[in-house]
Amino acid sequence: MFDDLRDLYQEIILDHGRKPRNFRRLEDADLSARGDNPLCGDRMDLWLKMTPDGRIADAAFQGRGCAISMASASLMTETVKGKSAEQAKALGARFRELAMTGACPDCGDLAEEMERLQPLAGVHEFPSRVKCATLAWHTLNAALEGNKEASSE
Amino acid sequence: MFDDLRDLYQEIILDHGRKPRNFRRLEDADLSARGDNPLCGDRMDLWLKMTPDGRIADAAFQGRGCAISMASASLMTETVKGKSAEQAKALGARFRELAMTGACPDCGDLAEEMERLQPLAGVHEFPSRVKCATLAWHTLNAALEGNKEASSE
Amino acid sequence: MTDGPASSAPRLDVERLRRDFPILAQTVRGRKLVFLDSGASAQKPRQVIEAMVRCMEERYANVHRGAYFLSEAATEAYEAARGAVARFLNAADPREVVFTRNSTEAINLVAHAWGRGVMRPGQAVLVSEMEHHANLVPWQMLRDDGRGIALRVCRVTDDGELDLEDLAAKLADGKVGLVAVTHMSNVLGTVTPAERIVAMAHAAGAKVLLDGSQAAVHRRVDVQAIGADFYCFTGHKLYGPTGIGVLWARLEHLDRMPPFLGGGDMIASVTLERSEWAPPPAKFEAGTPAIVEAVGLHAAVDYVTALGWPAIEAHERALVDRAMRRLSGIEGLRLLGRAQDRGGVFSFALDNAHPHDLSTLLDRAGIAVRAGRHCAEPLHARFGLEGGTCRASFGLYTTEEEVDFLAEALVKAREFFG
Amino acid sequence: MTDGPASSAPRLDVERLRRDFPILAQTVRGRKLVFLDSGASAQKPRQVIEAMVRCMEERYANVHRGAYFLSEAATEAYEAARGAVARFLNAADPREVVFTRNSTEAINLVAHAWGRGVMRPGQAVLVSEMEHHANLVPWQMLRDDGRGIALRVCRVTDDGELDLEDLAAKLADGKVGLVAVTHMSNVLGTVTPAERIVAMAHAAGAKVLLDGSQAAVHRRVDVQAIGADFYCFTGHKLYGPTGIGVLWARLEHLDRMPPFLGGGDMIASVTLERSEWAPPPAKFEAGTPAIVEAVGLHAAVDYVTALGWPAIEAHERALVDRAMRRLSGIEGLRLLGRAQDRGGVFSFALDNAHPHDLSTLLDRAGIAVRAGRHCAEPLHARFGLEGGTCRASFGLYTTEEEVDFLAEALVKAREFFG
Ligand SMILES: Cc1ncc(COP(=O)(O)O)c(C=O)c1O
Ligand SMILES: Cc1ncc(COP(=O)(O)O)c(C=O)c1O
Repeated sequence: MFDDLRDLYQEIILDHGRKPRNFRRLEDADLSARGDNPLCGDRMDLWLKMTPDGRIADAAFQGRGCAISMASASLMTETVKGKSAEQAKALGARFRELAMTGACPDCGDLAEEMERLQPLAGVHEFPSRVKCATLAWHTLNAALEGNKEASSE
Repeated sequence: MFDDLRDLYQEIILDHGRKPRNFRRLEDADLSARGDNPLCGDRMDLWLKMTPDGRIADAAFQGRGCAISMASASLMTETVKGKSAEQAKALGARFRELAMTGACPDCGDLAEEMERLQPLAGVHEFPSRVKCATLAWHTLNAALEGNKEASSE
Repeated sequence: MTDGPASSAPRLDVERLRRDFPILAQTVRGRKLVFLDSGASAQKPRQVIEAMVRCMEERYANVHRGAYFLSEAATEAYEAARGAVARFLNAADPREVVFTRNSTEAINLVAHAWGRGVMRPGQAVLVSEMEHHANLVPWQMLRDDGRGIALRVCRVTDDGELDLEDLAAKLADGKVGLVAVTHMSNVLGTVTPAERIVAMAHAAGAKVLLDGSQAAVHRRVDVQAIGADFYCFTGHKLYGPTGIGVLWARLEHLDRMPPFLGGGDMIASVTLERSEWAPPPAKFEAGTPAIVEAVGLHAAVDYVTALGWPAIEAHERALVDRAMRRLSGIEGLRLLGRAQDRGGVFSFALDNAHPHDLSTLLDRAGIAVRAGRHCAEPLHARFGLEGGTCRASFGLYTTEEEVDFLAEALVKAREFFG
Repeated sequence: MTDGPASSAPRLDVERLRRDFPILAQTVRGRKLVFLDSGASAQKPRQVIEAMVRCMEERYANVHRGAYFLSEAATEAYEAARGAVARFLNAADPREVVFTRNSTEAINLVAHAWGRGVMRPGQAVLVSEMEHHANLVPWQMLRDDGRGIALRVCRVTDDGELDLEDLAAKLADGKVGLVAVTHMSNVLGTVTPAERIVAMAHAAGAKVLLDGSQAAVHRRVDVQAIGADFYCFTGHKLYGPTGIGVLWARLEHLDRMPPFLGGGDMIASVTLERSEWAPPPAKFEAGTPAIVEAVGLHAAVDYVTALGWPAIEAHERALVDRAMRRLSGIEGLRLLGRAQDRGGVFSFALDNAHPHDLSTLLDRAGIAVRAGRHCAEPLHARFGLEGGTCRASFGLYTTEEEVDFLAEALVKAREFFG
């Protein structure tokens, strides 16, 4: 009945959805933001610890949401560690393109990272679910820019 | 071009419309009321002088409005003179029926008076104009019942 | 006459009436469409669509304004719709029917014109925990408006019914000026005891507004028998057009209320210095109304009336019984609300799937259900379901097979998420 | 390219486009329909009707709420309509477009959310003598609301133009917070100098709302070029459905304004204690919107855009010139307004016939004109015409023959009333 949904709900998504990585509070965070998707009621808090030279030393989150949003946040926290703010933002821009179109032609320079995010590409077929996948990245942007609130509205 | 409108705009209507009878203020009136048709902007003041035994000794009006409403008020003031309040109200009820349906099957007892009002019967074919014809009678009712305002809305 | 209630009860010919709804014939992502979101908005029968088309192709002009043929015809059609709605609700007078955009605007109208125009400082509005945001937010805005009007909230029992003891307690001090509660919950399916609420409220000196957005679709409503002061519903849920809703209110209330929106058609006279209001309902219908939509709503009301309430209610009871039986048996599924008196709206949560994931899955099977908090966040918080629920809601055209199909899909969905 | 402006100007093929309007083909009381009341409400082309039917037959569900196919499709269509309206007005951002029921509601929204929510005591709203009641009564209600906001009225010249000297004088003390004036008079046809008004108002520290209910039908509107703060129009006059209108406002203004109506879809989160508002435009669209009507308005905007403004404007200029010439020549006919810049709306009075009698007469000839004060009582008082006027207003489908026919009928009508 749901076989064709394995594209969207790949095992890795279900796994990250059920057991999100870096799902904890970072008490000594340098940056943080809260992300909201008012439509779904998804909500997450994101914390970042930065290195002296401006790289992301650690990223963690807590919140509630669907498998897509939890998996996306989980994969994101794994992927951005070690990146500079610029790199993380660039990655976010590419990811949003991937989530909206299913492809990312210009992703050559970030091929490896995008590879890890690829399992979420299937969401582009579900317009109302794209925001679930991008909420974490909106929240990351907000945190990096010193805003306290992000919304995927 | 407009020949078939002679039913509505009979010569007597045009005449009363142009030169309404009893078009004056009654300084020593016993009863009066103002009638309004907000949709058209028609407006009239009606004054009544009563005899000691409760008959209409004199009726007069002033106001502005279309030929139908002026003619109707003019004919009304002529027709109700000498009538008791009850008779005048009964006449008004019959007239409203005439204006709405074009006929008045139960008008036997008031045949003579209705005859004089007959020229206005054509208005029933023009739903949005019926109120022009009945405004004067609404105003008469209001005056007889001691109300100061009437509306044909 | 036949001899027993079972056999004499009229039945809906669902297969046949489904043919009136062109949209239901389609396939979605290769599957037969199973539309179970009528509670959010119902589909439209061709009778409604055709009435709107005829209005625009044959008899359209602005209303109340022209003394020419088309305008007279349009005015007649618009006012005939008002008359039909008045009969539908068994209102005493068509002038008690005010056309609005939807239920939301109807309630806001009351919150402004009655709440700000008639209620006094120190009084309170009493809502319930199971209100749709449409019947909560306008009252919060009134409370926060600095006019000294308080907001009280009646509790809901664990079964999802209005807690009448709490209602009595919150009415006891006589300060409640208006009870504003739903006549049927859009989440729990609960039908509230309208007559009792009205009796209790009136005894305590309060007026009553009933939000009939859901109820008017599922039950015959008689505002006079209920004894309500205000009643509202929304066209698009009653198989009618979008863009039109109804506020019914007793004429004496409408007479007391100042207008809400200002503009054309709601005034008796205007000078630069001041305006005089027209009598109701015109006083509350500023500007060009939703003429074509009123005509469509008339057709919708006629459609439902022609099918007949006994048949509609029997059909719904059968669906509700079926759904209760089938859904209760699914492992790991939590059903919200177990009210005695309920209509065809079911909200539920699976233990291993978020409602959004579940609704995406069901969509793939062609099943349209709604996921979220259904504009009733406080109610979801009340039941500890901040993440929301999925909701299946039934219409005239819903079949028992569709209910079965939903139940099967839910079992498979639980397996999918493992 | 041809060599002169006259021959290169695109032309409307009126005979052909009339076939898009099914209603125009009918006879009225045995005469060919001559519909000259588009200023009150325009007729709908089949493209609009079909778009609405398709929406209801193929792609209907509530918007913004469901994660299933039909709801996604409906949401996409609804938001596409917003995008189309944004392009139509050349708005900087589709989020600046708020859907309302009509112009009247759009102006009331500003009167509440800006007038009561942002303006300060001691400030004034400045309207003009030629406003439609929709742009007068909401400001009177604001003035009478006890908030200390005054109402000023800019004079109209004998030619029916905005008196810009008076405007300057009334702006001079810097107390005017908002200038709310029409972009085109529905009585005089006058097109007001929007850019100049905006420049004068902004220099005096006032924001500007333009009532484009008539203008948006007759001219290409570019809100950015005009520099306005608020702009509104109404769907049914633009060949679109009833039940839908548009408020455009700069995003920064919408951000500052509190919401107007409360309910579903306009909130970010709701608890019993408080609610947080969603960002614009959702903040101003409480409840289920006029979905089908938005889709219809999209089709209307596309229809007008496809015909092209140069052709539409040229057609209108031809009609206006013709009407000016023909109507000015009629003995005993008084034409209201002689503005330099004017659109296809003509109000007039015969010396020997009341406007209602005249319109009944014209109706018999199949000619639909409106009689009364056209929701502009103060303007009629200004010109000493408390009894009202008759108004002929033109649309895309109006022909020069129809203008001629009107002129002939007026001559005969004057004879009739002798
Ligand atoms: C100039 C003007 N403003 C406002 C309106 C009001 O439009 P609506 O009735 O659609 O709200 C109209 C038309 O009636 C108009 O001509
Ligand atoms: C109980 C209830 N009240 C109010 C509403 C609001 O209706 P609308 O969005 O048409 O205003 C709804 C539906 O959304 C509802 O179910």
